[in-house]
Amino acid sequence: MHALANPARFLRLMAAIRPYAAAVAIIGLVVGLGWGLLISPRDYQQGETVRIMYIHVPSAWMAMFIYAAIAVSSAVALIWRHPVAELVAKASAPVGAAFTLICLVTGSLWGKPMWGTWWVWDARLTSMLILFFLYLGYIALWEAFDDPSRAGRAAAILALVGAVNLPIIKFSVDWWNTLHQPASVLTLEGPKIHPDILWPLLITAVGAQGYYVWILSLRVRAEILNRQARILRFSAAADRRAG
Amino acid sequence: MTLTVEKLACIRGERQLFCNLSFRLAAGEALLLRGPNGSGKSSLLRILAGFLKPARGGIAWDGAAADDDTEAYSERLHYLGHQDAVKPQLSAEDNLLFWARLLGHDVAEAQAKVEDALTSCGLTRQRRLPGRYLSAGQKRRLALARFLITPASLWLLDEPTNALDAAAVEWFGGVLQKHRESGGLVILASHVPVPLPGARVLDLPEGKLS
Amino acid sequence: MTLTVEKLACIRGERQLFCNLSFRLAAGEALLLRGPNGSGKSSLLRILAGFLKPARGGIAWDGAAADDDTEAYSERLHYLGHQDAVKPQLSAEDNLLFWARLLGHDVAEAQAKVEDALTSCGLTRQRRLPGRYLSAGQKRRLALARFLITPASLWLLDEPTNALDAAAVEWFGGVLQKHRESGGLVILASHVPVPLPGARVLDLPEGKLS
Amino acid sequence: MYWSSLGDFLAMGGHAGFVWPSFALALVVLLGLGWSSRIAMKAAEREHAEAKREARADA
Amino acid sequence: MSAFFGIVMRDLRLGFGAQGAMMTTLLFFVLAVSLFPLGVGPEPEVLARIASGVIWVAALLAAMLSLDRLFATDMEDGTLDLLAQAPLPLGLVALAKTLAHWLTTGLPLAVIAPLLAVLMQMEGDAIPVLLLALLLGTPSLSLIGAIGAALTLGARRGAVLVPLITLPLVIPVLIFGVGAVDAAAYGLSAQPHLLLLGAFFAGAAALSPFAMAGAIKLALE
Amino acid sequence: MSAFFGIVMRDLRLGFGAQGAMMTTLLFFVLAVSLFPLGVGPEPEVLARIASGVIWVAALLAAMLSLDRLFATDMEDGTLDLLAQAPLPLGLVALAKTLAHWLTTGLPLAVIAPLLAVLMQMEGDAIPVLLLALLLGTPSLSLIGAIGAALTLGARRGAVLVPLITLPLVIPVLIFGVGAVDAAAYGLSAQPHLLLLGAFFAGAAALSPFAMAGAIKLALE
Ligand code: HEM
Ligand SMILES: Nc1ncnc2c1ncn2[C@@H]1O[C@H](COP(=O)(O)OP(=O)(O)OP(=O)(O)O)[C@@H](O)[C@H]1O
Ligand SMILES: Nc1ncnc2c1ncn2[C@@H]1O[C@H](COP(=O)(O)OP(=O)(O)OP(=O)(O)O)[C@@H](O)[C@H]1O
Ligand SMILES: [Mg+2]
Ligand SMILES: [Mg+2]
Repeated sequence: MHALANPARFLRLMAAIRPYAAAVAIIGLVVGLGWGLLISPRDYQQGETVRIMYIHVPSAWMAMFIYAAIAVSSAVALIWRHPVAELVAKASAPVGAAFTLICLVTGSLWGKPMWGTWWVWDARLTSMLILFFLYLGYIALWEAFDDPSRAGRAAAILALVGAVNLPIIKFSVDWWNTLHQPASVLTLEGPKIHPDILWPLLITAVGAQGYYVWILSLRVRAEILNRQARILRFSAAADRRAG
Repeated sequence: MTLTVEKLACIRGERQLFCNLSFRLAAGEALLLRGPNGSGKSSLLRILAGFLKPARGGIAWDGAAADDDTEAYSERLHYLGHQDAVKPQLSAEDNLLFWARLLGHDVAEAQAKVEDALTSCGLTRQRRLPGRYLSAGQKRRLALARFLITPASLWLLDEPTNALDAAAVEWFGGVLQKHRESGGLVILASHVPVPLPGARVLDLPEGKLS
Repeated sequence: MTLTVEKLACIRGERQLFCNLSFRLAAGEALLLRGPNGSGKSSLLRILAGFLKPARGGIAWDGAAADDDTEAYSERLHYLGHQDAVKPQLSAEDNLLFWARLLGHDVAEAQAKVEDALTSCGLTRQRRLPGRYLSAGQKRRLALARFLITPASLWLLDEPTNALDAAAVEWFGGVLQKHRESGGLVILASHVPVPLPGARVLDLPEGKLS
Repeated sequence: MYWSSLGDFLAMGGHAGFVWPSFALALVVLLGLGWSSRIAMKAAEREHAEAKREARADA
Repeated sequence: MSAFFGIVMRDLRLGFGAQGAMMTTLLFFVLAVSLFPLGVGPEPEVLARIASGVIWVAALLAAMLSLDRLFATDMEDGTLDLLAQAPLPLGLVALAKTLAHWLTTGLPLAVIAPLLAVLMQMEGDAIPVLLLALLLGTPSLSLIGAIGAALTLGARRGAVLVPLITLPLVIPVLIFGVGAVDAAAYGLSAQPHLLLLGAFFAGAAALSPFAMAGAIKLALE
Repeated sequence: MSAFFGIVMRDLRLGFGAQGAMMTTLLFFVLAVSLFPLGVGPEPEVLARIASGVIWVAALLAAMLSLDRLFATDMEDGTLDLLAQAPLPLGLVALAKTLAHWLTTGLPLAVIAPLLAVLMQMEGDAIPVLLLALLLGTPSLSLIGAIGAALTLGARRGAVLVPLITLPLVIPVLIFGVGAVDAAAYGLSAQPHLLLLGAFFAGAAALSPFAMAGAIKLALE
């Protein structure tokens, strides 16, 4: 933990991980999606539209996973006053928002042929929309302050309070009747779907995780460098004035 | 009753205002903060009041670190910043009454204390006037009158005489004198002469004590 | 360029603050308003600035009553009240730029004027700092820097040196001096000594001129 | 291989209008985010270097 | 305790006195709800069908109207500094202000809602449930909204930043609140929904003092 | 003119802060609209019936949320004193601030409304009319709300009167606005409603500079 608290060491770690993350992302996404598009069978009910699933479902998982990651690093930032954790949370938010957007739009594109409508206001869909708003609110709060250390802690409090929403999304399908189908992969009893569909799905999901780590390493580096540049600028102003 | 400040450093907006600031203040003593605009006087007062975390160093009261029991520490002090904290909608009297009640006095006690404080600061005629109609100096008097309601050992004052007229400055000098005679401590920042005889002077940003 | 004030009276909250106030100020002259808190200095300045209607009496500029053409009258003056009018979200530079544009300068001109004003008031280092991070004195300097952007004949200043440090007060004295040398008028209220040599003094609430 | 011809593949059983936009959108969003993150990092590196240079010039 | 109620009383006076916050909120609420019979047309079945949802959404939005200045004025004039120094823990200070907010918005709103429900042709049996649900639900709105208000102190605020960050968090209140009323209208038991509302309130009340105190301390730095 | 646009630009920057604050208004609007399906339930027919009302209420709300501080911050920090001294007539100063307000709330809101209308299953024919009606109606909301905001500044004791005066004044906008959209949805001509909206806007634009200037002068005494 303390090794990571040092921004320089964290930067080195990120730089070391980056090529591997990129490799996992590219291989995972290409193989997973290729398999899904080219090899896996159609669904007897849904026809070829089932291939949307290979994008839709991993992005839904990533959307929720990244929000959880933000909540955890926010907690770390608040409890241990850990500057890097705060920046990890900040850098994750756009990635999470992007995956949420992909999930919403692909779901919508899937809904038209399956349910005959682009959008219904059911619990699962709406709670995903709310997650999207949570991401945007979180990003907006970061942007609303001039002082990054203030912004960081305010946003961390918001992320923790907002984490309450995650279980609501996850279990919305069980609590309210809905058009959307209930979980069949991430269940307590284990996966309930055919391996020909399951495998490409899982490989894509791993690729998406790699993508997340890859982008995270880029964005965190940008955040840390910006923060350090700010410090340099301000202390330079102070020195000149004192001198 | 001693306040010990050790090796204090302050960073604002990621730049260091002062560092290695140390001093000790005993009962009845006063410290006058001086320094050019932006040298960190207000920031130091806010650190001492517990609003701002110092970048390094610590504050202790009678040897006990302020961080250990922030509530007990903050109950020991009165703070007045650049703003008067006078609510424009409430009358002068109601403004003070609110603070008296907040500081834990019951109704009758609060009434009496406020009465005394208003008389002392010379606002008896304006007692029913809403805060928004008070002149700048009258608002400042009201803000200072708050200090008279409950005793506190440490007074932190940021340019308290701004907008006060000569008579009010004299009154305020008497108030400070009385506070120090009863063993209170005063830390005060100002650009203009203040009635604080025998005060030690701290020059910011160097932190030179004299 | 003469300002004539005749038999002015001010009533606030149904109480008469002063009455029968008359004076004449010629080019290059300065008037210092003095008086205890609540005696009506700020109110007089607000009357002169045209915000407040006097209960009786009138103001004339070069013999023409101010009421006749309030726009022409108000274009002739700069006013600074107890508040600094510094927007916390805008940087020091953008704060000044806004006023420069509002006063009718085009972009390039405004840039140049603001540059000069910032240098003069000593805030070049803080030019990119948002207003909320400026110290009390830095805000005040910024408020005064506004006066340097466009010339105006009559300057109305309400306790301008509050929160200014010694260096800034000296700078401000120079600014006032230059303004008066170029034929400007100054009316200034203050409780503390201000660098305004040869100013006439008006004591409120009696209205005694000396 | 599941598909019998390229045309078959592109037609997606008559659902091309839904399947392909989904993949295209995902591609655009993911590539766009990666690209903008890269730009942000480069900009930060430049900014940092410049601040460092200025600080050294001052000292 | 006297300090706590001192703050509540002061805020009530400030709220009633100059800003007329209570009047604005109530008027907005009534206006928003009564717009629907105008827009949707007078058919009783349609109105009855949407009544609970409309009333709840209007309540949610009305509560947000007054929230964003909850701590800001006190911060700008220096009062918050002194409140933070008071013998009362900062979380309780914030709670007192939140209570005053609820008394000026949530409570009057809940009290007037039955009248609007009649206007909207709501089932007679459902009306007491609506009142109960609003009394249980609106405090949660005030509490969560107050967290948002505290978090945005000192922010460059787009005026709607507070609702933006808090509305997603109060949606469970909306869902359980509507659920309770609709259950009663269909002759089912509203109890489970009301219990959930109560649980949400309890959670919000337990959590928000810490969140608010943390956020305010940040803003005073 | 440059002074006028200087004020507009400054207020836009104060409102936007960082790039994101117009986004904030939009998101709030979207969020407010999506609350209704959550409360009312997902049936498309019901949603289509209430869509126009919902969108108009949300628009009114987005305008109101930001309006009450339109002049208050400038007054509290002394800026309004100086604006009143500027070479620009005070009515135009106030108009510039109102224009900035509309550009940050009314305009983006009108632009995004068609998307929401689709989500709310609104009749396709009605959607262009909705856009037009919002473009005509939201400026009136900003103008009338700004008069209210200016009056609140000067109001001494009876400040409760202010919302009482302004809210009823904007009701016609809501009624004609909803009326226009509903007419189009039922295949009738929306023109009379749109003309009324336009007339209302013209009246408000002609009247409000004087009202605002008067109210602000009062407040500066
Ligand atoms: C905009 C509309 C939609 C949204 C926001 C959405 C959202 C989600 C979310 C959040 C999950 C993750 C569930 C979990 O792991 O617990 C998910 C999974 C899934 N969605 Fe959607 N969805 C949408 C439309 C659709 C449509 C139209 C279909 C197909 C008819 C569909 C089929 C699936 C499937 C098969 C899963 C995987 C469930 C599992 O096996 O765990 N979704 N969706
Ligand atoms: N609207 C009002 N109603 C009633 N009384 C008012 C009103 N406005 C101001 N006053 C009173 O008018 C008097 C003059 O105020 P003014 O601000 O002019 O005094 P001042 O000389 O500037 O004082 P200071 O030195 O404290 O700045 C004060 O006693 C104040 O209480
Ligand atoms: N959040 C912040 N970010 C960056 N700089 C800040 C911040 N807050 C304050 N400062 C800077 O800190 C410095 C110290 O401010 P402070 O108010 O302590 O000065 P001061 O000595 O009280 O000055 P004055 O005599 O003008 O009141 C100022 O230069 C100010 O610009
Ligand atoms: Mg200071
Ligand atoms: Mg005065």
